[in-house]
Amino acid sequence: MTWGVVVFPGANCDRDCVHVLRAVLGADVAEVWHADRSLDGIDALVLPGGFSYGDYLRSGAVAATAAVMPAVRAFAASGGPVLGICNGFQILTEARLLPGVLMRNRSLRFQCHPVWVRVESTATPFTAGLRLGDVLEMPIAHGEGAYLAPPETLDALEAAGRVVFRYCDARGRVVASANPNGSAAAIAGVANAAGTVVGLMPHPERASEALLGSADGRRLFESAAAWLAARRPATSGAAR
Amino acid sequence: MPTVRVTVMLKPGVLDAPGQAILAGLRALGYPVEGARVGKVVELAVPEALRARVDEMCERFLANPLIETWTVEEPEAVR
Amino acid sequence: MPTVRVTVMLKPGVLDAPGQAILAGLRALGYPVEGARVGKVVELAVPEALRARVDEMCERFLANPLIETWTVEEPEAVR
Amino acid sequence: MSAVRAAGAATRAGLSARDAAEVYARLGREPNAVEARMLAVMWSEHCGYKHSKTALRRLPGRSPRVVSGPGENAGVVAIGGGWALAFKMESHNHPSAVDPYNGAATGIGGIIRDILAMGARPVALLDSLRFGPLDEPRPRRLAAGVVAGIAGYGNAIGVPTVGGELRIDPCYRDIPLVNVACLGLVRADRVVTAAASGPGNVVLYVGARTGRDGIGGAAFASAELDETQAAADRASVQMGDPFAGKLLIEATLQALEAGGVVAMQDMGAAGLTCAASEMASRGGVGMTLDLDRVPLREPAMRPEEILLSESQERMLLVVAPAAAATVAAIYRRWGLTAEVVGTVTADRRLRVLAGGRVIADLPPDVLADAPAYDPPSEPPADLHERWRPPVLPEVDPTDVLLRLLAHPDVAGKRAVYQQYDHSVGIRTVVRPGDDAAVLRVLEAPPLGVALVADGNARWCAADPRRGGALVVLEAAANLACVGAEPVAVTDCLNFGSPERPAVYWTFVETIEGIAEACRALDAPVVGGNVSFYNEAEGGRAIAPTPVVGLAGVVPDVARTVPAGFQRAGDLIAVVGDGEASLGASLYAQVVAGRARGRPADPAPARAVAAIACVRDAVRQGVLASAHDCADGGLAVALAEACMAGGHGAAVTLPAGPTTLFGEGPGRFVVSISPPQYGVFEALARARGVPFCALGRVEGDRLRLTPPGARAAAVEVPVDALRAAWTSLEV
Ligand SMILES: Nc1ncnc2c1ncn2[C@@H]1O[C@H](COP(=O)(O)OP(=O)(O)O)[C@@H](O)[C@H]1O
Ligand SMILES: [Mg+2]
Repeated sequence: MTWGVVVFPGANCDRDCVHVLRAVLGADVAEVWHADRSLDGIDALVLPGGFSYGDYLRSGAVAATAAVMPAVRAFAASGGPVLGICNGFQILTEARLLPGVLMRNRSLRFQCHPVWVRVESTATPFTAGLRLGDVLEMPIAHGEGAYLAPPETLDALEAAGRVVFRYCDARGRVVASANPNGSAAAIAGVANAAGTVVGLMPHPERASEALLGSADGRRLFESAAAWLAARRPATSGAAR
Repeated sequence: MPTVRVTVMLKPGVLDAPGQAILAGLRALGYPVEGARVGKVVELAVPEALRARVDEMCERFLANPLIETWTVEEPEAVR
Repeated sequence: MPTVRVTVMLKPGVLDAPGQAILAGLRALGYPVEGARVGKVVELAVPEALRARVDEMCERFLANPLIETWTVEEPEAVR
Repeated sequence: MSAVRAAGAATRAGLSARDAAEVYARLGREPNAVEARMLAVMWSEHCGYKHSKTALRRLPGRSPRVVSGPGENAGVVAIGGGWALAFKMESHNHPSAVDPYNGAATGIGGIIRDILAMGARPVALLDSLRFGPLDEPRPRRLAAGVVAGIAGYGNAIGVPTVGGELRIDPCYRDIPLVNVACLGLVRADRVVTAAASGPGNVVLYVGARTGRDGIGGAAFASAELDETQAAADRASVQMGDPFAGKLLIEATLQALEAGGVVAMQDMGAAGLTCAASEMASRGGVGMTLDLDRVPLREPAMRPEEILLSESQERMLLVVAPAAAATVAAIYRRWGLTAEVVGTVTADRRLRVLAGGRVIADLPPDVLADAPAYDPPSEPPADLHERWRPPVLPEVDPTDVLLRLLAHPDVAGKRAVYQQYDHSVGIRTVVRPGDDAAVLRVLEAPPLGVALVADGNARWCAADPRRGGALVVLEAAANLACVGAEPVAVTDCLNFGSPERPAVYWTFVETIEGIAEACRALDAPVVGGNVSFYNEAEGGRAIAPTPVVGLAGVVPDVARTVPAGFQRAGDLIAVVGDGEASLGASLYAQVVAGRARGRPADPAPARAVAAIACVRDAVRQGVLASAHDCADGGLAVALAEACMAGGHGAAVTLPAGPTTLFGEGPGRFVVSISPPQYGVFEALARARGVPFCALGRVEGDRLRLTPPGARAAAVEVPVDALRAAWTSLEV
């Protein structure tokens, strides 16, 4: 299978994602330029973190207008797995591929430190290989990560099991002190209705090697690889 | 070229953390202000033909309708 | 309580990276806008007694006088 | 007659009468107005190092590892596996005093581009900060703005800020210090020079457009500012755009891959003038620049504005003509401008054209080589008075320990470094909060580099020579704790006016001290920066504040140890017997209100032996934890090891009046699992490094018992230590 990592100008985690997918997972990776209009040959897509286009208006707002985005939309519509990490999550909400918005952290500051999240749904490619209630340690690094959506949207997300990750403490308890940024219902990640498009604020690629303190994040990528392998014959990569 | 001014504010009810911080800051400096709300203003030089589409630009890009409202001011009102 | 609106804009000539980004975004969406400048707006609920000191608040806190200018609009003009 | 005339344009541009006469002597004519402006800026202290370049020659700059030393944009040192690190520190004190956010942000941008100019990918940042008391409004505002500016730029550009320091003293009330360092990685055989060469090669301007940024600052005499605009309307502050900075990194590294780039320099202070003249001067060539081709952000800029603008995110490249189109296309693909603005010439003249006319024509060497001054130097009159041992009141040691932990110089800096993205790049193996940061060299595993920044003005104010050496030794001790050997030193020397004999004497003494310690460590000083005139309006100067950055090599990143105690039952020892002094110590400052007395004798050879011993023990996996004794001495080091590991300790103190709180070089608190103790013992004995068993890791309290006593002199729950230590807010 081939992963695609979209390179938006100003993204700064694209190389990190490529390293993890290529060197740690041993997968094939294609860098997708923001001006490309095709995702032919890509089986799973990552929108990496960073500050796309400087993030000067609202985070992710300009990237959501990039030339590659129609292809991303089509890829998502056809059921291709898409993972938006941090700025990638912000881009997906701005592109309205995921519901809600990411607001300034409650602290009004950029925050960089490890957090724990609890797996709340396994109905996505990225969590299919995990268990409900699994606790993952990954770092956050963002200034605008407070997830917010209208109450009716939040209710609908909960009802449909589309909350994928929730901030928790090391033992998996969702307590106020474990919510780093003021996210509604401690939401750290959500999925689209099909479950194939997932966005989250913590950085799984920064927690994919034990040397860096945690390898929990790697399980998201491994899960998606296994999910794809199960979905289609091994000789995949066919154009969509 | 006419200039329009777009003002984008958070919807009432959405937590305005920057506004709260400004309020606290002003009070700390000894100004007993009662409330503060923060927004963005964007001044656009738009060709006449585009004038009618400014609202659409706000809806699609300059504001996030989920949490923000906007007002568009007429050229005459700016400067 | 009267509300005043403070608009803070970058001085002419100061690098306006946010304005450039907005311009690029609007053009990418197919709006041939010619220029964009971004600023901040702060709506303050100020007791009458404080009205005269809004300029001072801008100078000391709400704006960075090295790179920004500000205008204060009268209560009537707001909404 | 002619000398008087020469003083005209030159002095109007801001040159002193003495420099104006020197210009006349070197040119053999009076400079025109544009030339005079260019000279005035290039001969400013900031660009010209007039008062420091002679003294800086005393620093050792050589080692077999050095690929490129001082003189280039950053030092480059080989680290093995075919890779090299580029390393440099710079100050942005004055801009940060005026506009803390933008001053600090552009400091980060500037130091990153110095590293990029060597062809290296910037991979880590350090920040060393000094402010006045944080309970006062101005220092607080400055601190918050500076930290936000570093975060704002560093986080967005995607270079992690992995370490630094923050110290508070009233002497920085008006003048904060903002020193930032960057480290980059480059293939040892791909290092780029800033020496222009090859007449006929083109000069390519890349990056952001040129605006009026920085004009009105150092560059322009204010009287001549307002021809086009009211002065009040004009910003003299430089604004950074980390987005453009990020594009510049990626585009530049791609351009270097493409080939044909002969030389490169960033446009920082004095902008185009500085880049062009220094590149030409280094290469012994000339250059022709056509200002009409410079990409501008604003209309109607005057030639001297274009020449001296300090707009950010710009670089100047010398490129082989055949490669120019390819290189320019790479920058444009990244959304940046790229324009050919000139050519390299053989005749050693910098010729500037505007509107088809030559408006300046100077030898690049005259611009790039400002005169060196040898100012009067004299020790401060009260030097020996300062060295009288302090008279210290009797105090409760527990109480003092808690006060030391709460002192901003010691207190945990989480409130600061949590605002910095320190994990982007997936290289950060040891994060901020430990003794030194460790980054893996992804390109050559399991190799790593360790980084630390350190400074201590208390010691340097009391005895600059000792202080200079002690600062370097402390930084090296921090590296040893993560198993790193120092291979490159960079420094920022922050002082008052060098025109005062006592300041200049202190400056030179500090350099001697730094040099002595670097020689003992065999670590070359590969670059740095001098910041003079750190004085408030009334003429009160800051304490002499050298800050050093050390980069070290870690052969295997998996073999580092933390600073904190790891397991109950592990044995605790103090390694090294360097002199410890209460003179100029934090203890003296806290209990007596003033840090009197003389700091410890650095005795570098002895300290270096202890440092090497700990480093090797870490590398061999013998130690469970290692932490150096710095501010607050052994007591604070023990407390920090308890807090970091979440364990208590029962310790019997060695004899000696200064052991608990005295400060000195080359002392470490280590913990060792019992089976490894014999191995460590043998290792230390073989090296003749003294060590002393203190006790063991146990429980949840720190207990310190004086030698021979039954009762503990200090007994505090680790939670209470932590409560005192986590007090800092920024
Ligand atoms: N301004 C800062 N920016 C980033 N990290 C910092 C800063 N100040 C302190 N730190 C980090 O906090 C830790 C302790 O700093 P410090 O007390 O100065 O250490 P030491 O006494 O060992 O020199 C180090 O890891 C350091 O890198
Ligand atoms: Mg230390």
